Amino acid sequence: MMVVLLVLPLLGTLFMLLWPKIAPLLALLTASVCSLAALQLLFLVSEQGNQQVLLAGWPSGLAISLEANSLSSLLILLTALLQLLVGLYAFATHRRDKLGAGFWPLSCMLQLGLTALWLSRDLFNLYVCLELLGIVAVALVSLSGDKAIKPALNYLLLSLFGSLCYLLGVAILYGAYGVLDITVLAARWQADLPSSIALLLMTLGLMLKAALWPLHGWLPAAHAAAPAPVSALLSALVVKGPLFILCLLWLQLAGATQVAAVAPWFAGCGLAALLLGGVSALRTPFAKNMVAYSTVAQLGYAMLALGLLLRFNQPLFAAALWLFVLAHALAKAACFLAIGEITATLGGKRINTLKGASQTMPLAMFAFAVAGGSLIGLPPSGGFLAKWALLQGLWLQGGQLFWLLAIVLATLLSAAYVFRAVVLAFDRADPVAPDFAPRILPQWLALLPALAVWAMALYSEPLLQLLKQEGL
Amino acid sequence: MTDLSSQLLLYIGTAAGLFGIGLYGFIVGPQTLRRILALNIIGAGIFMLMVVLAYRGLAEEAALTLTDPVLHALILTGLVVAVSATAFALALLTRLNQAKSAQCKPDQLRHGQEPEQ
Amino acid sequence: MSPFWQQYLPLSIILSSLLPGLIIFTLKETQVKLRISLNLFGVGVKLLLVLLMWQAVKAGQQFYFSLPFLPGADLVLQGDALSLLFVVLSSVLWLATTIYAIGYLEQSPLRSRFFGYFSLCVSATVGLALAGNLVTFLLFYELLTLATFPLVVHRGTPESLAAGRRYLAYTLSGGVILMLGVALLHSLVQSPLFTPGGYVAAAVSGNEGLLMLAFALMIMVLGVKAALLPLHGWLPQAMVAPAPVSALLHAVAVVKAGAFGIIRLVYDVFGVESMQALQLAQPLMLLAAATILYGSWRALAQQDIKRRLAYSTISQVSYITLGVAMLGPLAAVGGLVHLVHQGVMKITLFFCAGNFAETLGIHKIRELNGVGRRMPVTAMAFTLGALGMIGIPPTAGFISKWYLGLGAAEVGQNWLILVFALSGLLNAAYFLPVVYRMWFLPQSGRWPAEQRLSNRFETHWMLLLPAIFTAILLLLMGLFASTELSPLSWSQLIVEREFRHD
Amino acid sequence: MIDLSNWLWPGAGLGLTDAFTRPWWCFSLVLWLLVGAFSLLSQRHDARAGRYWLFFALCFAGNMLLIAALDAVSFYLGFSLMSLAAYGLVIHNNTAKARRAGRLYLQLAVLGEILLFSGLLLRASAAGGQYDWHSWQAVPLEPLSLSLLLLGLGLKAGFWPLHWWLPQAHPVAPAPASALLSGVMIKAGLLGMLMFIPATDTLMQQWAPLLLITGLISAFYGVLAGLLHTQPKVILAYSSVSQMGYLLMLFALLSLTGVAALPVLLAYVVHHGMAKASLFLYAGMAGEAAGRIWRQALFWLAALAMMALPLSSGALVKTALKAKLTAASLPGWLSIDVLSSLLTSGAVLTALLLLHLAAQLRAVKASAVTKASANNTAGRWALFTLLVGTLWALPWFMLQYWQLPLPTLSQSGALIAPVLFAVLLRWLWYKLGWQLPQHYYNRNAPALYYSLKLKRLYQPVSQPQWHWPTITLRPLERRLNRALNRPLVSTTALLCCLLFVMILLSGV
Repeated sequence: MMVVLLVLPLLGTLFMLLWPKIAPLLALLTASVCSLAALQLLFLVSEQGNQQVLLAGWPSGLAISLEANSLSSLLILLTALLQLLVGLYAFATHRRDKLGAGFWPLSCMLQLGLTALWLSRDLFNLYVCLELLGIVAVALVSLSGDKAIKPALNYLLLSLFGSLCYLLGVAILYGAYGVLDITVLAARWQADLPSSIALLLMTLGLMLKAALWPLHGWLPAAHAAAPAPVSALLSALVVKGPLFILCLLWLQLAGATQVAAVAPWFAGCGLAALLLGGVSALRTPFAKNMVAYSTVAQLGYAMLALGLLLRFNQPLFAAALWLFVLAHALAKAACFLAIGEITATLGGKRINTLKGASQTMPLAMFAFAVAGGSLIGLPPSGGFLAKWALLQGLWLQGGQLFWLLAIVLATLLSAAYVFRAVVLAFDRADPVAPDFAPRILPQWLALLPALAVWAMALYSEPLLQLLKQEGL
Repeated sequence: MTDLSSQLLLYIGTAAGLFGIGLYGFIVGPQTLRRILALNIIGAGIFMLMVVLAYRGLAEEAALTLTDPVLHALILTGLVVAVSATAFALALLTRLNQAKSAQCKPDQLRHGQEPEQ
Repeated sequence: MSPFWQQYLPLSIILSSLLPGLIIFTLKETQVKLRISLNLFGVGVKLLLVLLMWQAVKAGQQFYFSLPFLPGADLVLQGDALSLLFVVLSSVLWLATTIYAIGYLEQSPLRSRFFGYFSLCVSATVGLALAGNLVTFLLFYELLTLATFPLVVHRGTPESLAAGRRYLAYTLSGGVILMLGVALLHSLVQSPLFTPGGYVAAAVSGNEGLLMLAFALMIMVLGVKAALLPLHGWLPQAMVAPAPVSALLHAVAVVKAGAFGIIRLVYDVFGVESMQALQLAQPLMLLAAATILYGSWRALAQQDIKRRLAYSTISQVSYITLGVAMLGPLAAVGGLVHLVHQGVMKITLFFCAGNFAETLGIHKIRELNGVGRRMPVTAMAFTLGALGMIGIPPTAGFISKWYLGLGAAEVGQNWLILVFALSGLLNAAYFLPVVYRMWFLPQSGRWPAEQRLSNRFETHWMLLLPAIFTAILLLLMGLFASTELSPLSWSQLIVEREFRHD
Repeated sequence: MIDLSNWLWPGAGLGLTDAFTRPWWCFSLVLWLLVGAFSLLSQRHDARAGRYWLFFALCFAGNMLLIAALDAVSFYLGFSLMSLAAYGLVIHNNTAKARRAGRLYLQLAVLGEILLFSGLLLRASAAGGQYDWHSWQAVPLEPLSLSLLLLGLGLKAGFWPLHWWLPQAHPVAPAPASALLSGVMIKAGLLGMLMFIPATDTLMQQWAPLLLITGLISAFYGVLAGLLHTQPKVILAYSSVSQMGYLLMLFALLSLTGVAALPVLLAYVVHHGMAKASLFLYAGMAGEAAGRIWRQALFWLAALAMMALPLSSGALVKTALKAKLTAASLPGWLSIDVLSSLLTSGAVLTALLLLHLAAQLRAVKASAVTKASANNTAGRWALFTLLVGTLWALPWFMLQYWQLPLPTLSQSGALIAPVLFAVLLRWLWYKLGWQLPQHYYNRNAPALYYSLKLKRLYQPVSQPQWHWPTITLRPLERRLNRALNRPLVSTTALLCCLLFVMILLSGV
């Protein structure tokens, strides 16, 4: 199953390159088949426990090993579904938005990279996946034409730099332990200086790639410059990849002293991301930048949850972390698609373009608002679940009033930037007239993930259980 | 960690030096091309380190003469990745310059004085 | 009644307004008849279901419906006597407001959206009423915020947008803090069903500080919606919304949701004993008393009719809080019955204010001179509402004030009677001059913007009818307070059940 | 008795089960009907007749309800209905003066109601949730509830020092309305006291002497203030203040004599109601009485009854009052002798006030203009005659039903003497041309001034309000943005290195 999931996008890409005419069809087909496969994998994992595959029959240690637990199968499913959705959106709008033909194979490659990343448990494989992901992402960003090159280039440089940092860390670790498989490495782990340095280097590289505060500078420009479907993919999925590796490293490898030393840093960075990202999102005059800054802010939650998890070792925080990831992926996809659709139709990049959007494009605006609700953490959305888990954890830990207040403040900030847009949309005095008749299908496609993230809440209990015991 | 021979130490030092130079170049910039090159230097440093470690990696279990094939494989993969990334970066840079020249700023181009971001 | 019915009745009560609301969203502006009939159909079904439930609850049955949600806190809808009080209030007033809104918004744009959100708003209110535990309550609380926001900014003018921003700033901050509080309480005692007598009693010893913190957090939030003193700022500004919205906001949906939440929190979460043990009632009482006086005082200087009514709401809703905070059965009766009475009275006043604005273009109090001759029925309804607010018999307001006063004397807080007296004076001071203007002063000049909405009546019959209906209702509730149908008897039933647990 | 507690508000009940509510009800009904009939004629040409009748009917209903009320809430309902509707009667003429007076009236009425409400609440609570006022009789009073009740009801009853609205409101209302206000409605305050303040209560017995003194002061104050006015209806209003003072004394005596004074009180109420109503009606028609001896004679009949001429109802009640006073168990510091001599001088003053009134009424004639038809006029005078006739038939009822003592000859002499003395005084005054300086007369009551002040207080144009301070962070933000945003790659990479060093140093 896992192999299928990897091979299918690869084949898809190949065929797309061969027959560019039917590329969209192939992309959709690949994504839908992958979705089904991912679903099956999820069932398989939930029934039979973790699955492991060693590629090409090599023994463990040499072979590229793939391992699927319930979290990674969930993430794979999410990836595939979002690919499908975004593919549909791109298909619906590709004529209008002049999306280059390169989008289809690249998005397929993206899926490949992500799926491989969720499945890998080997430091170097992860490096390759990361690098693949980074390059594909940059290529996708550069699709939207000349104005995107500069941000794309910045993204690429920093991404490469991050990869190299990571690679250096891998090299040092390998030098010290001679193994790359994380589980084996964890068993031999000694919390000495070289491993600390290596860990730190990898961490920083990953933080750079995941745009975690304060290394987030490239993200807003890049995500804002990309075409709407690309931004959706980038924000929803790509930044989660490095985050996933980061969690792997710190939850499985790091020793107690290392964890204790780094936890406050993570939590602090998360908090700063939440607050400063929120403020930036609130103040930026451009619509897509707002959503991009919101990504920076929301990643802060994950970071905060990770920091708290490392600090207190409370399974609720693990659940919160992954719930944030899942909910944010869905919500952000919806946000970007909705905002992209609105700005395309109403013709403008500024947030003021949204004026009167509640009349001209009610569905898209509704999608944005609903997704925004999840970003804020309004019940009964996925964001609420995550926040609930976080709050529960903090209250159960006791005496964490500072963090609680900070979370409240961050939530308020997110509410402020979401509703800044929503309130503008209700402006009836001075609405922006659409350039052409709004189309319904893309708006519905934007609404789907938003509804999905609210529906997540109804499956909260199994989700929470699953993610709590997972904790990587 | 067993004792390190001075030779290995020299290699590691060189690798670190390369890394440092690359890092310095990357940070200071300001031209993109210089940054791309700096990244390549960093990469070279890391690969060098890996080559050295391939000798050292199995130091505890086997003789120094045996090298670790896994690391070599890794280096190869890394090189491929690095090369393709560099190529891609250069391609992007070219496109950027084309876009800029289309916007008729030939003077700046000639001197390579592109302001950051 | 089969158990199946019992299980799904609460859900279907919510759905009876939610589904029409969702369908209405998709309708075109021109499909007026379909929209109206859908709306009225929803209202009718809801009233019918509520009636069914009312009879069953009176007979002592319990309704329970749950969906799995958070661990330890399912989504629970529960129909007990207290929730039914609020459900009946909101359904009946929804009927009135729907008719009013149809008349009010005739010929205005974006009606489908308006009625869609309107129905959502009522669904959220009813959901709030039926919520069986704190988490469910939190959920509907937030939904209510979201559903009312588009109504507040419906006009889409800069003022209404500013009001909407302010409203959101208050209520969303509140929502977040409520979440914090609920999470805290959940971490201490989980979130079981609301039970008469509360469920925190077992956890009181050892957790005093945290429980007090939880209470303070939640009261702070509910206080935003119930417009308790430092948190009332959004309410006067939110009156820029169309009249039916203000009516709904002030009488049923938002403000009452806060008050209802306070009732739930005090009686069914903390319970009287824990409240006493933690000494939480006294500060709440002081706060409510201060709000009563402050709201009335501020109302004096307002020259805009709806603004004055808004400040009056601030004052009046705190009667409910005060009644609850006194922790005595009689005071509880007063508070509960005021929940209904204030709703009916305030909605009457807002209907009338809307009528004046819509028919004659009157927004300021000084423009009301002699309006009693031009629109006698509306002016009469307004007068009745105003008298009720002052607490003059035989209107409904008197009954609630009487019970509140008795309650105050019962728990030995005689100074509260002074508060009531003072507030009564202030109420008279800001309502009677209005009444005086309407009836005793001659018309001065032309009306600001007169429209002939009807040939036979003083204004459109759809605007007139709800006002008459609620005005009569408030008289009947005051006059026939002892009958079985009256809110008073129902409140006594609730209090009996709430205070009987021990 | 009608039990409505399952229908209307809790505890609701109506009925005339008491020794004093029944005659009270009958007397009020008679007076209302008579005056109602009178106003049918007098308001015939009124442009605002509809309004008049609306408020008239509401007042009527309220008054009857409050008398028949068996529970506090019903009483309060009737009381507030009557009080508020009477506002419509007060400002009926719609002049600026009427509106001013109406404002004062309404302010005090609302205040009174709220006080009464609080008092009733406390009583109801003390009685353990019983609203039936009969069951309150055994519940001991507290100082707070007693003073609330006294103030709330006293504001309606209008004795000194709670009399402010009377001299303002009575003159401006139409004559029949003033007649009812003074004749019946202000008695509602007294009725409330009878109902809700048990006479035998210990606290009340302690306070009774104080009330007695208050009543006495009120009796004197009313007359003296009335003498300083020249408008007939103002004089009558002050006379009411004075007479309410006597009634208050009687109420106090009720406690001091152990309810033995109740018949006297009732008789006094009826007597004063009839007499004052007649005088007010006459004051409204004074212009038409010019030159008609019998019309003036009717006035004198009513006035003489007020002056307590022997054989009149006034004589009966005054005598009985004095008798009760002597029989009362007064505290040591109240000397009976002083009191009875004060009563006598009070009688002189009352007579003097009525003579003053007569003189002022004579002055009205010239200015009065009447437009009514002959039939109307005749009808009104017939009704007036009937009223005065009833007034003079009262002594028989009093003797019959309440067994008031018939004044002895010496008592009759004691009754006539003050009247004669007053006539003499008045005549001397008139002859000698004593006159106070002009500005002593018809002074504006300070009450109106305070009423205006109060209005300004509760209808402010603006209020102090606290605003959030506005902070502009925009320049700071701009500077920050400029500093942070470029150059991106260098900054990020540098931050990366910095973070590395810092985390490493923090002890990983």
